[in-house]
Formats: sequence, C-alpha cells, structure tokens
Amino acid sequence: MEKNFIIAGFGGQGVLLAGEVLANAFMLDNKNVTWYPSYGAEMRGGTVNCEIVMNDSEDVSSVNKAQADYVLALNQASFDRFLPKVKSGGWMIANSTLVDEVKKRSDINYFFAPVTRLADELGNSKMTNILSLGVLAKISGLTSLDTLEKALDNVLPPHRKNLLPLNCKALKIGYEYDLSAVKV
Amino acid sequence: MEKNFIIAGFGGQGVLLAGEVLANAFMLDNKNVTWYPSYGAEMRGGTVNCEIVMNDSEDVSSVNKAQADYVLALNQASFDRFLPKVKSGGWMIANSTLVDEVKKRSDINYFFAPVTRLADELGNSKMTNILSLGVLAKISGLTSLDTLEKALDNVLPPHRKNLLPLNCKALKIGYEYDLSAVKV
Amino acid sequence: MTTLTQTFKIPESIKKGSKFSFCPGCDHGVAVRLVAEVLDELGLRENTIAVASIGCSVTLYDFLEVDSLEAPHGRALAEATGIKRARPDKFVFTYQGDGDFASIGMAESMHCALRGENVTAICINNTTYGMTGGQLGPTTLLGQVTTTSPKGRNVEYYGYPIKIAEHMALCDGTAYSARVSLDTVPNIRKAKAAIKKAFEIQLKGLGFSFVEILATCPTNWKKTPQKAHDRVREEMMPIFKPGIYKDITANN
Amino acid sequence: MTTLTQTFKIPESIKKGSKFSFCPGCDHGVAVRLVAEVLDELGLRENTIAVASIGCSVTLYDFLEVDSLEAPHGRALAEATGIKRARPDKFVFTYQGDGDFASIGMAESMHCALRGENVTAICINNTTYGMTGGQLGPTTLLGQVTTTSPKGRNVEYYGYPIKIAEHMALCDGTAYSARVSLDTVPNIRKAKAAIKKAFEIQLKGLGFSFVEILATCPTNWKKTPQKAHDRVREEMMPIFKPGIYKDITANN
Amino acid sequence: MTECLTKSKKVLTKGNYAIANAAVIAGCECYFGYPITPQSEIGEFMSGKMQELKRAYVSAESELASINMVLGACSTGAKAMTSSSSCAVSLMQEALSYAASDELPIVLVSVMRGGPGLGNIYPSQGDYNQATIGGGDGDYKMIVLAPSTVQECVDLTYRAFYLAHKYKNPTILLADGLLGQMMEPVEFGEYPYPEVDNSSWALSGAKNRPARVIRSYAPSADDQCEFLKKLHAKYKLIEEKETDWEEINTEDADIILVSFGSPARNAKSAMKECRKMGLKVGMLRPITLSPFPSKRIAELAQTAKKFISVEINMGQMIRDIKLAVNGKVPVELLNRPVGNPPSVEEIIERIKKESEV
Amino acid sequence: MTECLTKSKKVLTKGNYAIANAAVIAGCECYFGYPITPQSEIGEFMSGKMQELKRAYVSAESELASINMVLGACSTGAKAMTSSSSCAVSLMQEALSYAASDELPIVLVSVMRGGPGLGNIYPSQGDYNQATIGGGDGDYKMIVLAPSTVQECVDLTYRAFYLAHKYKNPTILLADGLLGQMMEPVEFGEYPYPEVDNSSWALSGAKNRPARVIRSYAPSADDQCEFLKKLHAKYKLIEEKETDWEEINTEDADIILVSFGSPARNAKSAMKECRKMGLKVGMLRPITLSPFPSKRIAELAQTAKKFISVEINMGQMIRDIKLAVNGKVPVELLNRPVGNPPSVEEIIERIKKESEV
Amino acid sequence: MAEREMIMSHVVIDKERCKGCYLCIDECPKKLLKIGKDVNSLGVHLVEFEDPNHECLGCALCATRCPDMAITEVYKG
Amino acid sequence: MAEREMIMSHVVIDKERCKGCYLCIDECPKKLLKIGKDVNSLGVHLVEFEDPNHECLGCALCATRCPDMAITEVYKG
Ligand SMILES: Cc1ncc(C[n+]2csc(CCOP(=O)(O)OP(=O)(O)O)c2C)c(N)n1
Ligand SMILES: Cc1ncc(C[n+]2csc(CCOP(=O)(O)OP(=O)(O)O)c2C)c(N)n1
Ligand code: SF4
Ligand code: SF4
Ligand code: SF4
Ligand code: SF4
Ligand code: SF4
Ligand code: SF4
Ligand SMILES: [Mg+2]
Ligand SMILES: [Mg+2]
Repeated sequence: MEKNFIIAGFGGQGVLLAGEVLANAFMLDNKNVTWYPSYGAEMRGGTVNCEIVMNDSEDVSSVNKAQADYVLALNQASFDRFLPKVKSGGWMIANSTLVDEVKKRSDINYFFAPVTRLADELGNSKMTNILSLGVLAKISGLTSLDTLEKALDNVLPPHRKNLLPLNCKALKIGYEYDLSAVKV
Repeated sequence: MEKNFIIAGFGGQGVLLAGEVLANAFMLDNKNVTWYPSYGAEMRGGTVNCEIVMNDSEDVSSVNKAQADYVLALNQASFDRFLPKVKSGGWMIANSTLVDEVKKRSDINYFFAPVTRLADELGNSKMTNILSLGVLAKISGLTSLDTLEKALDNVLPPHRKNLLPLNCKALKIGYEYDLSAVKV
Repeated sequence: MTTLTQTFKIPESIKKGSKFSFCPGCDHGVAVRLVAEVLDELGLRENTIAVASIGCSVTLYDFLEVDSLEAPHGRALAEATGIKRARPDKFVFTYQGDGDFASIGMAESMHCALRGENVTAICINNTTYGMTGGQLGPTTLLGQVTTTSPKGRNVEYYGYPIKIAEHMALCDGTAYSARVSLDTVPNIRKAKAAIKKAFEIQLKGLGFSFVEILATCPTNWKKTPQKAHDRVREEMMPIFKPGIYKDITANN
Repeated sequence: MTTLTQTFKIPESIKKGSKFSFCPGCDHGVAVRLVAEVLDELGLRENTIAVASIGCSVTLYDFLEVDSLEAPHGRALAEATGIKRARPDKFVFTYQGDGDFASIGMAESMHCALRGENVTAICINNTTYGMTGGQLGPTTLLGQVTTTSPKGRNVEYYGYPIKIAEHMALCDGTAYSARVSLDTVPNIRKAKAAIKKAFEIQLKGLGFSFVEILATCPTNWKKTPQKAHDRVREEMMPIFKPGIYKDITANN
Repeated sequence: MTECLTKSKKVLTKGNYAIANAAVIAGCECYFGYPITPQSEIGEFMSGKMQELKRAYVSAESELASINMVLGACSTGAKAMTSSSSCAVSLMQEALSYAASDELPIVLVSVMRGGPGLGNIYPSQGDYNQATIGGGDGDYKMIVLAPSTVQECVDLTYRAFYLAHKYKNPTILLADGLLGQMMEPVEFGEYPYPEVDNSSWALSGAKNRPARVIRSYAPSADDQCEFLKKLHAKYKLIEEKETDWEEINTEDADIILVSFGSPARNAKSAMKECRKMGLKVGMLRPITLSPFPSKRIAELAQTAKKFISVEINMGQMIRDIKLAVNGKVPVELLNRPVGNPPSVEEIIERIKKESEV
Repeated sequence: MTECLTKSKKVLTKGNYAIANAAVIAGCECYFGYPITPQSEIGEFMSGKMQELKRAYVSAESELASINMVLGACSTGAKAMTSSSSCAVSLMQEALSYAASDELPIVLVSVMRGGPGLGNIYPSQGDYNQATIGGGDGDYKMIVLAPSTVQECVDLTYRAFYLAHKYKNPTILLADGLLGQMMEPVEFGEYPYPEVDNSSWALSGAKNRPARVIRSYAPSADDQCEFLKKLHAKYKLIEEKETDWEEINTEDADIILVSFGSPARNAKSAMKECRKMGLKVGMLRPITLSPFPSKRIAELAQTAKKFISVEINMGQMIRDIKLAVNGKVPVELLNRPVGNPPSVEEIIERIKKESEV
Repeated sequence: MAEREMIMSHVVIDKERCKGCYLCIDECPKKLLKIGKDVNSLGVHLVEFEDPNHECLGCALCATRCPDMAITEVYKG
Repeated sequence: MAEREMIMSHVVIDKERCKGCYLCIDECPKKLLKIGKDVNSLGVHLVEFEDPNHECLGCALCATRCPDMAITEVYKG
C-alpha cells in the first residue's frame, strides 16, 4: 500500500515542518517514507509545499507523482493550485480560515476546518501547521496521535523542546476535531 | 617524390632557422613542404632539431617519420642521435669541426665538412648553420643557390636584413664547397 | 495656490512595472535605485551596458531598463573588461555582491583595478552570501554567526574579513575608491554622491572606479530591517570605515 | 698549521647529485639555495611539505630533499592550506613565481593571507612569466618590453604592475610580509634573513608569512646575468621597494 | 540538525545531511567548501560538526580553492572532501584532472542542478558527462557513484571514501538536487570498510626515507605514455572489481529500463506496474556510473528486445548504453531536460507504446 | 614574424601564427589571453598586431579571466577570441557552458598538449572529449573544427568566426601542439564569409528599443526545458548544415581509417601506401568533430568491413565512431597515448594485420 | 484626487510594491506613516500615510529610505 | 690535494655544475676567478680559481652569488 500527501501553504506557515513530522511518524510506524519539498526559484513569500510518500510494501517510493491521496492546503493559493492534483476519491483538507469553502470537484472528499482560528484560540497562530496535521492524520487513519507526538519530539531541535507541550496540544486538538462535519 | 631532412645541433647554433630557410626554398620552388621542430621539456642548452619534409606529389606530408633522406648534424650529440635515422642510401652530412669523422654505418653516404671553421674564417661562427645549409642543399641537388638566397630574404626579419649579404656569402661558400671529397 | 514640486519619483532607468525581488527591508533595493537615479541624472541609460553578478542581485536586468549581461559568479569585472574593450564608447558598470567581488572574484576584481579598466564596480557588502542562505563570506565580521559559522567567526578556522575599498585603493589603476553606507538617509545621499562620482570618473576616462556599499541582509542576519541598520552602524562601520580611500581628481 | 673553517657548503636539504635546471645566471638558483639553507638551519627538512608551483621552478622537488606536492598553476596556497589543515604539525611552504602568485593565483594568495593560514609563501618576482617565454605578467614594469608587450608596457593596454608585498601586508591574517632582492651579496644575506624570519613565524604559529624576492630572468630579459642585476637595482627596486612591510613580532 | 544524526537508530534525514554525516562517520578529516544551492547544507553541517570534532573545515574563497585544498589535504593521505553543484563543478575540472594524474584519493560530492551555465536550482542529471567523462584535459577517469535513495547517500558516501583511497583515484558521489533535498529514514551504522594504509605514498616529511613528490608533470613523452598505460590498467582493474548495479526482472525482460539516481525510483515503480499488466519489463540501475556496467548490459542485449534510458537531461547516459548494446537492439530515450524526473505514468505510457511496436 | 604575413602571397607560416593572422584578417576585434605552451605565439602575435590596428588586446590575469572577457566582448556582438591549451582550457569549462547557454559567438583556439593535469607540452589529442562533449555543466554543444595542415589552420579560423556568429554558438578550433609549431606555406587571402548581422541581439545600449539581457538563468524548470529543446534544435540544424569531413578511397574500402588533426596526415600517407600494395583502404577525416560526421560513417559501415581510429590519446574519438557504426562492423583503435602521431609505418603495419584477419 | 493633494505636500504609496519592512515609519520626522490594516497580495500589512494636520514636509526621507520604491512619488507643496 | 689547500683559504668548483654565468667573477674582492679555457659537457667555458699569492679570503662571496652551487665549498684558512 502506498499513500501520498501534499502539504502546502504560505512560506512561514510551517508546511515543511508539518510534513517532516508526518514523515517521522510513518518512520516510527516502520513504514517506508519519503519527504521532499518543492523548491526552485520561487519568490520569498510565495507558496511552499512538500510531498510525503508512505508505503509499506516497496523498498523505495517513486517521486513526482501525478496525483496525491491527500492534500492539505493552508491557504487559498495552495488550495487552487493543488485541487486538480487530488486523486479521484482522495481528500482535500483545507484551512477554512483562509480558504473559501467551494467544492468544484465532485469526485473527491473535502474537509474544511478553521485551523488558523483554532490555533489562534490556542493562543498561537503558528500552531496552524501542527494542528492541521492532526486533522489530516486523523482523516487518513494512517498513524496514531501517540506516534505523531513522538515524531514531534524527533523533529523539534533541543533549543525548541520547550515548545513540545504546546505543539502536542495543537496536534491533539486537530486529531480530535469533530469529523462529523465530513460529508463524503 | 618526397624527401625529408633533419637538421640538428646545439641550441643556439641556429638549426631551426636553417631549416626554415630550406623550407622556404622549397616553397619558392612550388613544392609542398612541412617544417616542424622537436620540442618538449628538453633542457635549455640541449640539442635542438627540426625536420623538413618536401614533396612534389602529395598535397600534404606525413610527419614523425621513421627515417630521413638527409641528416645535417652540427654537433657530436646530434650526429650520434640521428645516425640511426638516416635512410639506407641516404646522407649524413656533419660538421667535422665538432664531429668525429667516424663511419659506423656502411649503408649510407657521409659528408664531413668543417663548417664551423669555415664560418669562423668568414669572420662569424654564427654562420655555421647557413653555411652548412649550403652544403646540404648542394648535395641534395633539390634546390638552387638562387632560390636559397630568396629564401634567406624571406626569413630574415627587417631589422636583420643587414645580415643578408653575409648570410648569402656563407650560403655560397657552403653551396660551392668542394664536394669531390665525397666518397660514396 | 502654490504649485507642487515633485521631490521623489521612480527613476526612468527602472524598468516600468518591475518590482524588486529582494526580501523586505533589504538594502539592495536602495542601492539599485541609487544606481538608476545616477544613470538618469547623467543621461547614461541608453548608452550603458550593465553586468549583473550571481547573488541576490542576479536579476538586476529585471529591474533596470539598460542592456545587461549576466556574468558567471565572480567574473563580472572580466566581462566588463571585455565589453569596455570591445566598445570603449559605452558606459559599463558592474553590480556585485561582496562574495562575488571579493571572494570567488578576487583575482578578476584586483586585476581590473590594476589594469585601470575604465569601468565602475559597485560592491554590496552585506557580510554574507545572501543568495545561498547566509553563509560566511569574505567580509563576515569576527564573531558573526552565519550558517557556516554557527558559533561565530573565529580567527582559527576562518581568519579575518577583507577590507575591500582599501585594497582597491592600493591598486595603481584605481582612480576612485570609496566606502559608503545605507544605514541612514544622509548616508544614502552620500552613497549616491559616491556612485555619481565614480560614474563621472569613468565618463572622464580616468580609470577604474569603485564603490563599496555597506548594506543589510535582514533575512540572513535574522534581524528586523531596523535592527539590521543598527548593526551596520554599530558593528560594520567601525571595522569597514566609510570614506573616500582614493580619488585622483581630489586636489590635495 | 691553522685549521680550515668551511664557510660555504651545499645545504643538506639540497637533493644529492641534483643540478638546477634554471638558465645560466638565473636568481631562482640562489633563492632555492637560500630556502634549503634555512631549512637546514632550522632543522626542518624532515618535517616539511613543500608546494611547488607551475613556472620555472616547477621541478623544485628535483632539487630539494623534502616531500613535495606540485600544485596547479596559481593554486599553491590552496594546496598549502589543505596540507596544513590536514597536518598542522608539518612545516609547509610554497615557492611560487610572481605570475603564479599574483596573477592566476591572486584570489588564493590573498585569501590565504586573509585567513592567516600558518604557512609561508616565497614569491619570486622576475617581472615576467619566465617559463612560457617571457610574456608580460602582473609585475612587469611600465615600459618593459616582453613578448606580449613588444613596444613596452603602456598603461592604456596593460595597466599597472601590482605591489605584492604591500597587498599582503594589508591582509589582517598576515603576520609577516617582506620584499627582498638578490642583486648583491649583502642583499642575498638580507633575503635569507627574511626567509628565516618568515619560517620562524610559521614555527611560532603566528599566521601567514610572506617573502617577495626580486629576481632576474636573464634569458627573457635578454640581458647578461650581470646587467640583469643592474636592472633589478635600477628599475625594479625604485618601484618595488625592498623592506619589511609587516612584522607582528617587531616591537615598535 | 547536527544533533539528531546518530549512528545507532533510524533517523529521518535530508540527503545532503546524510552525505555530510556519513562523511564524518567515514572519518573525513577535512572539508573545504564554497556554498551553492542545492547542496549548501553539506557545508553548513560540516562547519559545525568538524569544528566540534576538532577536524579541519575551511570556508574556501571559491570552488577552485576548495577543490585544490582537497588535493593538498589528500596529498598527506588524509580523508578529505568537498561538495558542490553543476556550474561550480565546472570550475573544478583542472584540479580533477590533476587529482587523477596525481592519483589522489579526493572525494567530491556533486549535487546536480539545472544547466548549462547558471541554469537554475532544479534537479537535473545534466552533469552525467561531466562526471563520467570529465571536462579536464587528457585521458583520465573518475570513479562515479550514484545514489538513488537517502540511505544510499550514506552507503555510497562510505564507499566513495573507501574506493578513493583503495585505488588512489578521485571519486565523485553524483546526486541530484531532489536527492539532496529529500528526507528518508536512514541508518548510519559504522563505517563499514577497512582503513587503507596510505603510508607508502603520502607526504609526511622525508624522515628516514627519501623525499617523495606528487606531481602530474611528465618530463618526456615516453614517460607520459608509460604513465598513461599504467593509469588505464588501474581503470581496467577498477572496472573488473568495482562495477556495481541493481537489476530486477531482467531475466525474461523484453524491455529493460536503465536509469540512475532519483529517476530510477520512478522507473522501478513503472516497471512493477507494467509487470502487473503482464508486460515483460525489467530494469537495470547503474550504481557505479564510472565504471559503467557495460559488460552486463551487453549480456542483457542478447535477450532483451529494447532498452530505454530514463534520464533528467537531453540524453547522456544513453551513449554509454548504446556503446554497450553495440547495435544489438534499439536503445530509446525517455528524458525530461531538467526538473523532476519523468513521472511513473509517463514511463508506463512509454513502455506500453514501445511494447506495441 | 608579424611583418611577413601578407594576404596576397604564399608565406611559410607557423600554425600558431597562421591562426593568429587569420583571426586578424577575419576581423577579430578583441583578443584576450594568458600564455601557455604550445600556443603562446598566438598571444604574442596578437599583442603586437592588435595594438598596431588599434583593436583590443588584454594580457589577462588567468584563463578564467580571458575566457570571460571574451564572453563580455561577444555580448556586444564583437568578434572576439582567446587561445589556450589543455589544463588551462579545463579552467574555462564554466564559462564555456555559460557561453553556450548565453548563445554567445565566442571563438576558442585550443592547441592540445599532453594531459592529464599539467602533463607536458608534447602534442596530444587528449582533449577531444573536453572539446566535443564539454566539461561544463548541463547539456550543450560546441562547434569544434579540427585542422590538419597549416593552411587549414587559416581556413578553419575563418570558418570558426563565421560559424560562431552565424549560429551564436561557442566554437573551438582544436589543434594539437604539432600543428601549432609546424610551418607550411599558406595563403591567407581575404576573409571568405559574409559578415553576420548581430544587431538584433547584441548589447549596445537600450536606445530607441527595449533593454536587452543576455543570461543563462532560467527562473522556472519549464522555461529551462523549453530553452534546452530550442538549443538542441539549433544543434540539430548545425549538424545538418555544417558537418564537414574529407573522404578518400572509401567507395570500395574494406578498411576505413578515421583520423583528424596531425595524425590524419600519417593516416592518409599510410592509406595511399596500402592502396599501392593493393589493400582496399580508405580514409575519413572529420573536419568538424562536433557535429561529428556520424551519418556518413553509418552509411560507410554498410560497405566497409572495419574501421580503425587513429588518435594521439587513449581512444576518445573511437566512441563517436562506434556510436555511428552501431555494431555493424568492428571499430579498432590505433593510438599513441601522447607525443607524435603514430608513424606511417606503424599504421601500414596495423592495416596489414587487420587485413589478414 | 482630493483637492488638498493638489497643493499640499504628500506622498503616494503603491500598495503592491510595499513589502512591510516599515523602515519608512521611523524615517518620517512628522510620524505620518503607520502600519495599516489593509493587506496586499503578499499578505503584508500596508503602510498608510495619514496627515490630517498637513504636516508633511515633502522631504522624501521616507521614499529615500524605502527599499522597494513603494513610496513612488513625493510632492512638496 | 695540494698541501697548501689544506691550510689556506680556497674554493672548490664543480665543473659540471658551472653554467658560465660569470657572476662569481665580479663578486670576488680579490679577483681570483676568471674564465678558463676548459669546456664542460654543456659547452661552457669554465670558471677557474687561481690564487698564486694566497689572497683568497674564504669569504664565500663568490659561492653566495653563484646561482648553481658550482662553487660547492669554500674554506677559510
Ligand atoms: C561558481 C558558482 N559558485 C557558487 C554559486 C552559488 N552562489 C550563488 S550567489 C552566491 C553568493 C552570493 O553572495 P554575494 O556575492 O555576497 O551576494 P549577495 O547575495 O550577498 O548579495 C553563491 C555562492 C554559483 N552560482 N556559482
Ligand atoms: C592553468 C595554466 N595556465 C597557464 C600555464 C602555463 N604556464 C606555465 S608557467 C607559467 C607562468 C610562470 O610565470 P611565473 O609564475 O612568474 O614563474 P617564473 O617562470 O617566472 O618563475 C604559465 C603561464 C599552465 N601551466 N597552467
Ligand atoms: S537574502 Fe539578504 S541580501 Fe538577499 S535579498 Fe534577502 S535580505 Fe537581501
Ligand atoms: S627563463 Fe628566466 S626565470 Fe626561467 S630559468 Fe631561465 S632565467 Fe630563470
Ligand atoms: S519602507 Fe517601503 S516597503 Fe517598507 S514599509 Fe515603507 S513603504 Fe513599505
Ligand atoms: S515626505 Fe517627509 S514628512 Fe512627508 S511622509 Fe515622507 S518623510 Fe514624512
Ligand atoms: S657563478 Fe657559478 S655558475 Fe656562474 S660562472 Fe661562477 S661558478 Fe660558474
Ligand atoms: S672566497 Fe672570497 S676571496 Fe676567495 S675566491 Fe671566493 S670571493 Fe674570492
Ligand atoms: Mg553578500
Ligand atoms: Mg615570473
């Protein structure tokens, strides 16, 4: 089984880090995983994204995939850009604080959560990335909250470890967010 | 018909220039001619040589020939080094002022002339090269004194033109040197 | 009703509709504008060939409405030499980073000055390789933390920064060498005067002219643009002293 | 019967049975011997790694009985840096021509000095590229005729020669920079003292040490060895003034 | 970053850091470098780590300087390296040629970006020729290793140091920008190779032995001819002993994909997909690009009906494949000039098309 | 020397001077150079002549500088050149790659000496790969012209300037040390090509037109892909239009010698000798090494029984021959690693041996 | 354009050029510039020029300082 | 070796090293060196040391000047 994820947003929204946490989680789950960023001559302040490919059968994953099983879009530009990349039957998970709740494609699943607002409520809008990662993880059902917390611990450098509790909190809020709103 | 010549001596004896004059003469005779020096990392003061290939049939001459029709050796080291390179039936013409008159090979022609002494007698030992060129040219019978004089004129740079008469004189002495001494 | 006088406008030499791609608050923007203003004031735009270097300012040609060549990293003054020798009637200048000019391009810079090429070089000294993410460069100050001097520049591993304007002044072909700063508006004005002087020296055919501009790199310094200017003043200027190091037209 | 004192001998550091391949009267021979004498006197031979450069002295390793690396043209001080960083306990010096050091190798030379690498560079300034047949180089004097300045070095086409020792002195990592000459025996002795001082500075770990040696190239100058020394005195020394340009151990 | 790289457990690591950390574990004593995207992380990592370990690190003034510093360090027998990318590797060609001729065990990590010229920082395999044929003067060969995963970045970094020293030959680890920036779980373990004894040739001061010289200058043409023959005999030996590749499903394959580096990942996936569809597709992934697995490809050309070279360039490795196949069967190119590797879908489509013919 | 080179009559001229004087007659406006044996005479000649004609001459501080000065001068549409040799040409690889990408009409005269590294100053063809494949980054091609006589040094220098400007492509005149030092009678005549109008792209100041930029930086991968395709379409065009070679006695030949530069002279003589002996030998001499006459060689592979590549290196051109022949018939190598070309006798002997088989 | 802009010193700000570095704010001797609420396409909170008391000197200190020529015009009345 | 060489200042010249630059000649304060008739394998007329009046100072000025270490030893008596 192979699943791939795209996490996209503004530069500064921490999408690369969120992706790294997810990749770490898959690693802890003993799966093969590959993370890679989009990079190039993009303007500072433009959109940033990374792709995570998880599989538990192959020794090595392919890259530059035509489509993704899950897209997490933290801003409108990312939503617009990656909507066509969601696999038919796949998921578009979007930050409804910054993204209009419009559903152009009918062959995919949508989930809109006001993650930036939720992070603000938590007291730190910088937690948007981790909070939304919680949502993504839960929806995918591919890793546990527990693993994600360990993954966070892996990713935060020593001088940032003080932020671990807050990050875990954000993760939890996302992971336990009410998915009943999901309409398939 | 193709004939090739090696002119060799000390650095400073003017062997490259002598070769250039000969090559010029062949050019003036409307023959194809190629001149090239030996070069490499040889010590300053070591032996120097050049090869002249004349032909009147081919458009282009081959290089790096195994043997030569004529070798002109102005010092002992050159004599020793190039003796084996004379074609069977070819000529070794040597400066007997500096070269021992020893004839190891019997399948070639030798001509020894005391060219440095003759040049000294002319008042300039620097004329050794041109004087011996005269001898070589005469023996080969491949170009005329007249052509060689024009060739000299071609080769001497403007600020050296004052040396033309002396050079012509040396050439003439060589060209008219008594060849009766030749024992085939 | 009094009439209005326009005290500021976008220079003609700036490409219409272009926007700088520099980070917010980066002094590169000011420097490029000053160059454009001087090109305007001296009426040089249509006769200029600019040489862009590899660094944050590589896309200079996207901002200036002048013919431009992009030189390989460090070779801008070789390119400028080629251009000027081929077309001595053209006005030729380079716009380079300190890494480009004084690190990989040290030989080309020095020899251009020694030859007294009649070109002008503008060198932006921001004490780092900005474009590649803020590594230690030839002008990085002692103690400065960069991505390749995580504990600060120490002498044992990295040695000392170079004083570019001083070295340029020492070359006999150099007609003008100045170091200026963009930390305050008065200094911005002085910087502009130095650029103008350098350009005039080329117009007079007097030889190599050089302006080193102390500038900020807020992104890699991890400082606000304001604090970055404080750093220029407090840390850079005591080591890299602004001043005119050589001016063969000055009478003294 | 008085006993004899030996006042001259071939240094131990000279390879047994080797002969210099330099032209008759070339000062390279004196310079190499002085280096060997100093290696002897400081007992360094067995702990030394020399870096030979591309120029007439490329076969330095054929003359010196010390471990040697041949560096690509101009890169001797990069090689020396690599060696010293890998083996800080070794004594490391380069022996370079002026073309190698100050033309193609300008960036490497300058940055080695700026870094204050604890190595010594000896640079033979003979105002030309000797090995390739006497072309105009970075130190060729104004007016000097070379194979690439057939009517003499003019400023318009060629610019000015570089003052190497001065530039080296200006680099903060340089502990010692001197210019000496080999035109007379007293000056040869001074040259030796400078080399010794430079080597001692390295032994003390004080940073980059540099000796520029004014030397002849009789072959390419087309002068007798005697007249070549006159030229050093009359034409070179007024422009390239001998002296100690920097010595951080001097108390003043 | 520095902190999380341990030898003992799996860590999610970026290709560039994986290479750098592996070099440290391999015992690299000296790193000299000049920044260039997409590999600057290597130097950044090294700047901290090497100082921490009291090893040598220099922020060189240019790539010319950094590669020559490596030559200097290696002349003492030290393990030394630099890393760079494309246009900057172009600047190193003279030194690489010297290193080959000097027989110095230098290690160069080349993380390819788009060319020619400045190009851009997207992934590319445009420097296959530069690495395998070399842009320096004369007849010499590098050893070139091409990782295709981050774990291989580690393994082949180890191998690069080993082979460089074993054969006294410049060795290039040739990655692409995508691999440099990619994170995957890796295990570093210990450096798995024996230490090579350099004491017979390294410069260390002529104490109790005659002085040594390392040089590339040959005083006579005959000397040089002899030297070149010796050098090429060494290359032959390396080819026999060290040629390495990965091969899957080739036994019965009609079509064999040949691909290295990151595109090989997609080629593999595509191959597997095609097998599921019943297409007889196999793949060969050269791990050493130089020596190239020509012999094996020649063997496979006896049974396969077609080869497809999958590359991110205008078609460079395909020449080596063609030379190996020597006209036996067609060799086709599936390339993208620069940027991401051809996608799995693209490769599958091409395989289908080629199968129809 | 300068004085004797006239346009009107035959003069005995050294290859290096022939190239230099031809460049002057071709209208070369700028020469930038740094000395290196065996081609320093080119710069020496230029230093006097260019100043006499009030054209540009610079004694550059290095080959890095000289080649980049050429790029600068060419960006204005000027005819500009540099000349160098082997290890020093290695230093130019970055700039050559930029020039290809910038589409600048630079002319580089490369007079090969022995490599790798410093090597020595003997003749060699060890830089065939360097010139034809290029050691710079990315996918680009040079035009490479290979003279085999001093007259051709003149003719191909003219052609180099013409082709460089016609196709806006870096062009290399690839000679060897022997040709550089050789004297033969030559006629210079007039520059035989039309002047190419550069006004549509050259930098001249943005007067009454939008500003121009010459750059090699491509902001996006897609842009770069497009650019590379365009560039390679140009190379295809050059291949179709400008591939050039000399061919003798190939119609009925069993063995075809392939050789360029000075060894081609010996190959020709050997071929003629063998014909006298009744051996069916022909020869093909590539004049453009890039584009290589692959198509013609492929045609000849239909009738010939064997090819022999005669080179002064370890076998470089032979790869291109093999790629063209594509396994049809064997391709053998007759080489000398460095120094003088294989002698006529040696070649004859080899032909005889190969004929027996 | 309001009439007063015709006769009084003022500055013109190009919202799409402003990158929100806020260097201009400190520079103004009259403190006429401040961070506004509006955001441009870069996501930057724009600088606003507010001069109710007609204090602007038209001195262009702000524009001279601005690294992005976002203050595109300055007029002195 | 002659006995006087054992006790008196003198120099030793290596004929195969001498390249005939004659720099030593000018250097000797006592003018004890001169161009001789003998030629070595390089074709160079060798320098000769002639000191009939035992004037040599053993000062080694000659050897210090010699670029080829052809004056291989100097002794002061
Ligand atoms: C030959 C080469 N080496 C390295 C690079 C990578 N590179 C691009 S810009 C740059 C440094 C720029 O620093 P600087 O010149 O100071 O300009 P800044 O960005 O700071 O304005 C480097 C190292 C390159 N493009 N080419
Ligand atoms: C890269 C490169 N460029 C050029 C040369 C040719 N070359 C060899 S030595 C030399 C100049 C030597 O001059 P200098 O360094 O002054 O030493 P000198 O011979 O005068 O002592 C040159 C240009 C070379 N070997 N390599
Ligand atoms: S990285 Fe630094 S120098 Fe470059 S644009 Fe940003 S702030 Fe300016
Ligand atoms: S060419 Fe000049 S520098 Fe070189 S050995 Fe001869 S005299 Fe000395
Ligand atoms: S200085 Fe310019 S870019 Fe910065 S905030 Fe002010 S107007 Fe905006
Ligand atoms: S022009 Fe002067 S007073 Fe007016 S806003 Fe700008 S800085 Fe303030
Ligand atoms: S100085 Fe030395 S080499 Fe020169 S003549 Fe005297 S002994 Fe001979
Ligand atoms: S030692 Fe002194 S006195 Fe004796 S020969 Fe030499 S220079 Fe003359
Ligand atoms: Mg900078
Ligand atoms: Mg010199």
